[in-house]
Amino acid sequence: MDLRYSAAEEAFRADLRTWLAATVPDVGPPPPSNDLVARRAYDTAWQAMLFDAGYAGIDWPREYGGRGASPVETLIFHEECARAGAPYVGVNFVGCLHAGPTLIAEGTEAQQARYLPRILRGEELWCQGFSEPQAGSDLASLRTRAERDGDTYVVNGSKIWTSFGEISDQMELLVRTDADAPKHKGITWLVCTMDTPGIEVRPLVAANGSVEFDEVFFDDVRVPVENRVGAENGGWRVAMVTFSFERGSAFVSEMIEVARETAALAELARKVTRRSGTAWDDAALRRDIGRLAAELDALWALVKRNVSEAARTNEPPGVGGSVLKLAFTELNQRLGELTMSVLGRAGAAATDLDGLPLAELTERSVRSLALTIAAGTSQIQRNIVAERILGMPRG
Amino acid sequence: MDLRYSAAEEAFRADLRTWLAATVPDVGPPPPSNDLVARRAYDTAWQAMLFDAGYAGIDWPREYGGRGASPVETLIFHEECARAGAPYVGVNFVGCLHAGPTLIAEGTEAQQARYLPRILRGEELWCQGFSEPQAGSDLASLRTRAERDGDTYVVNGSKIWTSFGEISDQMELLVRTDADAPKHKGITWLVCTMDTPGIEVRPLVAANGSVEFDEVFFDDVRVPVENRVGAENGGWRVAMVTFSFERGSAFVSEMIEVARETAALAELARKVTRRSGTAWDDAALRRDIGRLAAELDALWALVKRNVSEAARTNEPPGVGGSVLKLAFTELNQRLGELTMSVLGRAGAAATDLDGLPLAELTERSVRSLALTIAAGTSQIQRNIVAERILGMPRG
Amino acid sequence: MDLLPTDDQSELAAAVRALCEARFDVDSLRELEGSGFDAGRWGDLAGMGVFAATLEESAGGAGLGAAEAVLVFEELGRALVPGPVLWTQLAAGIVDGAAAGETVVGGLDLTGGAAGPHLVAHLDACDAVIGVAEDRVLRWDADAMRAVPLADSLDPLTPVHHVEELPPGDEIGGAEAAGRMVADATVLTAAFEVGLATAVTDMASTYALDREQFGKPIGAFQAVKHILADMVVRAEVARSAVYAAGATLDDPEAGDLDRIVHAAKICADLAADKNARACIQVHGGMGYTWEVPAHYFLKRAWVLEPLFGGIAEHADAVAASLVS
Amino acid sequence: MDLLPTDDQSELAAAVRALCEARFDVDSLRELEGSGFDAGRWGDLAGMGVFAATLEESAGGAGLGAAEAVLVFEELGRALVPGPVLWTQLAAGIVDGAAAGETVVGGLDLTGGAAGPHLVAHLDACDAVIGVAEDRVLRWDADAMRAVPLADSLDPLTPVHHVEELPPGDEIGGAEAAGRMVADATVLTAAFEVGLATAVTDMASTYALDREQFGKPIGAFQAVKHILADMVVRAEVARSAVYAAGATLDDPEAGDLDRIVHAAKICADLAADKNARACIQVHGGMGYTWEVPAHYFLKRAWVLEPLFGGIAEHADAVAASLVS
Repeated sequence: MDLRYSAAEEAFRADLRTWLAATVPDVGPPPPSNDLVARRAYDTAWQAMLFDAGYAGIDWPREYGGRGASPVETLIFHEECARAGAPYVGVNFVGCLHAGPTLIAEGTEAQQARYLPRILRGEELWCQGFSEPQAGSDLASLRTRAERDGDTYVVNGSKIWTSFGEISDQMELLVRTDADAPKHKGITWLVCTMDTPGIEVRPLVAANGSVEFDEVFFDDVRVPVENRVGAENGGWRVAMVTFSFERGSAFVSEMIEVARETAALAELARKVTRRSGTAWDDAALRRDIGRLAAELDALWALVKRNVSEAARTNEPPGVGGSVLKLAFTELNQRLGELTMSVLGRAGAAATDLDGLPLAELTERSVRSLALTIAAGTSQIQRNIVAERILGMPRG
Repeated sequence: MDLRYSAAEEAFRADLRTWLAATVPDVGPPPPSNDLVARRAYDTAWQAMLFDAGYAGIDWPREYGGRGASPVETLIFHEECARAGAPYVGVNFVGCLHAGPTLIAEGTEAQQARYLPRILRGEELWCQGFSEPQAGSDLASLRTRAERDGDTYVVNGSKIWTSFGEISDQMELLVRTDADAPKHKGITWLVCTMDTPGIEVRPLVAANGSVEFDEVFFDDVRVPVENRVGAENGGWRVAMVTFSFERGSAFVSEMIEVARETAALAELARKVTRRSGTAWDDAALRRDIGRLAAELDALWALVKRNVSEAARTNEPPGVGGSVLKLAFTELNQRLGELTMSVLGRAGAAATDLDGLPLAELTERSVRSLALTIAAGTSQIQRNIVAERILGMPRG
Repeated sequence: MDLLPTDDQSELAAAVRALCEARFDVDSLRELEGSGFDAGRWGDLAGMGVFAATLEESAGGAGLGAAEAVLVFEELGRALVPGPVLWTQLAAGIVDGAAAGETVVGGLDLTGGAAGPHLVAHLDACDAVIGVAEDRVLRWDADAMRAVPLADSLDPLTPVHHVEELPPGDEIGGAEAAGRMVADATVLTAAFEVGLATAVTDMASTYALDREQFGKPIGAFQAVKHILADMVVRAEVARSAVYAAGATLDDPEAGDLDRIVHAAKICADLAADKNARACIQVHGGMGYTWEVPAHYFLKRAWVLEPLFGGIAEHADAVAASLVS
Repeated sequence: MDLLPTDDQSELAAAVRALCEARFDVDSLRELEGSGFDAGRWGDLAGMGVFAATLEESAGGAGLGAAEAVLVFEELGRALVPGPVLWTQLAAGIVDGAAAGETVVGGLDLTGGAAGPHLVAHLDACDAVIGVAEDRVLRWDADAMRAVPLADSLDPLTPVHHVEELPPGDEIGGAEAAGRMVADATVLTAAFEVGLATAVTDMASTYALDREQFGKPIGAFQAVKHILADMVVRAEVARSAVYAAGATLDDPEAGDLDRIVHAAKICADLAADKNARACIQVHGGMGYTWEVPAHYFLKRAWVLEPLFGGIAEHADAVAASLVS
């Protein structure tokens, strides 16, 4: 039980820090969040820089072109990148964090050769076609169907919550190939190229005004059988491999960002004037901010425990991920609430004013609402924790 | 929509207040809470005084010996009694608030004549035999059985959470008379005299050290058939009448007590010394206490709405009672938490010290834990609100 | 003592609700994004007597009380009616033409010292602006504010202008008028929030009955059921306090006015914010889309919470009252 | 970097757990009501090396670190071990005989200014008392305290004496020793609370699987499931902070010691109180009986929360660190 990094880990960190210090200042500011084309260019350029420096696919095995970093090195990587203000994985997250690892675990050699290098170099952008309008928390009830026609699957139906669908090249797509089987048993995992005829992508505007999410409609879309990953009707298991891939480093970048935002909120509170002094003179508000910062420190320790577990077992931390997600997403929403409390009446403006970054702060508070919903609602996460850690019956 | 009382209501209040002012000072302090015999004597003496002054059975119909007060007068009655520091209904609560009203609604004339006057005069004490070790939230799954043998029922089984069972004369008892019927359909409501042979009462010590609750064991206890209230196997409906009797005035005495305790906590906080000054100098704690007091004012308004509804319809306020119970019991627990926060390290003592009433305050904090459990847990209350107000499926 | 609406009051509320359902349904709210104001609908509100409700009959008003105004604002909140409705109602009898809705009056909350940027909502639609502090009421012509329109507002239905330096303004009321206006404004804001909290409870409840997952409506799951039950509790508690505050404004001797005003705003702030958040959560992913209007309600709740003091300020005031 | 116990550390924790299960099972706790101390069991703890754990080997201790002490105290908390264990452990190497458990040492938390009544727990069992403030460590003979035993204590396993006027005492340590002792005491208290929070989670979870209502185990109901899940989250978050605090005490350069100590106490205070409350709620009526030991855990949590600063004091300190 110790927090000291090994000499090798410290060397890894030092090299990375040197490279980041030399590289990040030239990257420039990120484009506006709703300019998806510019975002793709920006994030892809960063991905290519990572690739050239040997940091792409940080925790992918070396034989698949990755860095092969240990869980601890992966933690260090995310930590240092976030501290240096480097671009986040951004639009490449599905390829780097979901589709790529799935192909490594379940793809054929041909599929791996076809897709993995382009993900690593940022050449191809991936999106995810899992959720459907009627299949959210109950993902396995998905209805988008694929019928075999010779050496292709013919896909009909629709998907929702596809991030960056408009600018993606490939989609990891779950379809129903056996309507008569029990719902988890008739699902197949396909790679679907987004320029295939019959695909229509419609952006969904989110509550914060962003257009990152799409609905995707499939009308007789023909996907070659060779694009299937895993067995026909074996897609549920393949999808679950994807979900459990991260070995403890999930949320690391976000946590460092939240720590920075919390410190910034304290500084902001000293600038927001109130009747007598500033918002920071409100002892109760100050205490709430202090407590949030402390709980964030505790979650950072939980990340280190999860990473330590992954390092020992070389397995994902299991439901430790659900525990972290529950705690961190709610903390992140509380930060949004505290932000609005600090702003007071100024929060009605979403345009910067009097030195207050109101556009960013109000958008942040709205954005935090999605966190307890996306990737498994807090209600679903609590079921998982109670059932898988404590063994409560599913019923 | 107005808060002003009518002239008649004000006259009722003035008379009552005059009587309370003349009467309460002579009542003397209540006995120690674990001296049940003394408590019975004390509460019974008060009940007899109410009876002599015409206030017993405040909202019972006049034809059954009650005062026949309106819902608003009943509210005034509870309010004035609490403000005057009069004894609470205490050990007589089952008779006055549950068994009596049930007999009025469902008893025969002979039963009414036998039991009601003695309840009103405080001559007979009632207890409740509803819950069982295996039938708590799921009350209808009760197993204590009664078999017909000529003109008696022979009762076997056990009950739990019987308040004041040790000192009671009569019990309102739910038994299963048809084991084959669906669970709500085989239940019968009996009056069981507590000195019947075969009854054993064992006190249960509560977490606050009190001994008000008992387990009651029945071994071939013979209850005359004439003691049945309502039809055989019709007891569930009879029991539900009892549960819905209060016409909006539930919790009134407790709320006035909590308001007094909240104000006292603020004063206490000014006496508890901290590093620099007193606990009241802690702005966050102060705000929490202020907010609790405000929420209590809002709940007082909810009581008035519930009473107004009862006055218009002459019906109980339905699920308004569940809404109030949910909000008030949680508020009451929060007061317990705030009390411990104000006390700080002094809270480890349960003996008065340095002018701090630690025995009472720490006991109060422990006692508040029962509130979200007794008479329907908060979980059950939330089901009721969602199902009966919003129409959610029982699921 | 009767804390339920009378038949007349219920009829008034029903009439306002009918108007809102006809003229401020969700799709028409979408049309008002970025402006929040439509002259035709404003005229409908005026025609219903919303602005003149509490003005004395001798001055051309309906002579109704705060109890009625509370019910009207609860309905306006339920429909999330945008525009400077509150300020114009407060200005009736003070600013010419406000009662009839001919003069559109915006406002500035100057209570609590009002440090920080001065923001005026809907200024483009306004003819006049009033400002209220604890001790006085001020008035400006709208074009005298020299305000800068902001590109974006938190609530898409509540555009704001920034007044960099507040011009002097005419003092049109002293401490007494200001005190009453602040109390009215606080309670009517709370009433609006109660309507909002109720609307999102209804919206979430309807969705929970309709949306199926795992083979049954999500409202059959206790996790959802309990979220909904807590929404009901918050809305009903706040409604009770707001009704009592309305009745006490009309009859201050019937209760402790300051305390019940604090209680009303605290509970309504809480209900509006928490219920709108819960509504989004119950809707799952759809709740986070622009298309489902839950976010409008939450954003409005956030705009209203700090007005005339939020939970913190009112709780502090109650705390002070406990030991005085 | 490895924030899990090593094999040696796990073995140590398992040995302490085995001792606790054998000697401090729930029924034996009942026997200790009102005193909380039993010389035989105290000897067992001493025999296990609990008090000498972190004392240097040269001084006759086991030379273990805070990381190990944290695991030991987590196990003691899980079993709700009563008695002045913490103070005697802190006194090892400072008060003769403490490390061997031969001198039983009680204590006084004098941090935070320590206004209000001075209470010493288990004084009847103690030979000596130490007191720690931010800047010094004091020592008294137990019988020099001139303390009054109180008839009742909140926690039936933690009897208290009241010291009306604190006698002068010997200064046995300055600011440096005091600072380290306060940090140790804070983290070990938090570790004890984590054990406590975990024990009640296990207790509630066992009951939820066993107790049936409406034809199934209550743990099948989402309302119960989600209470339990939140208990797991609070316990795991607190445990993580406490492990990190232990590791940082052993290697202060590996992190921000002050910050992680604050985090550990805040999260452990929260987990102990909320989880013990939740345990009672999950047990329903039985949870409120004396017979079911849930209340012992909650009462101990309430006794521990204010020691060495509670949530409020630590959160205030973190807030101050954000802007310094």
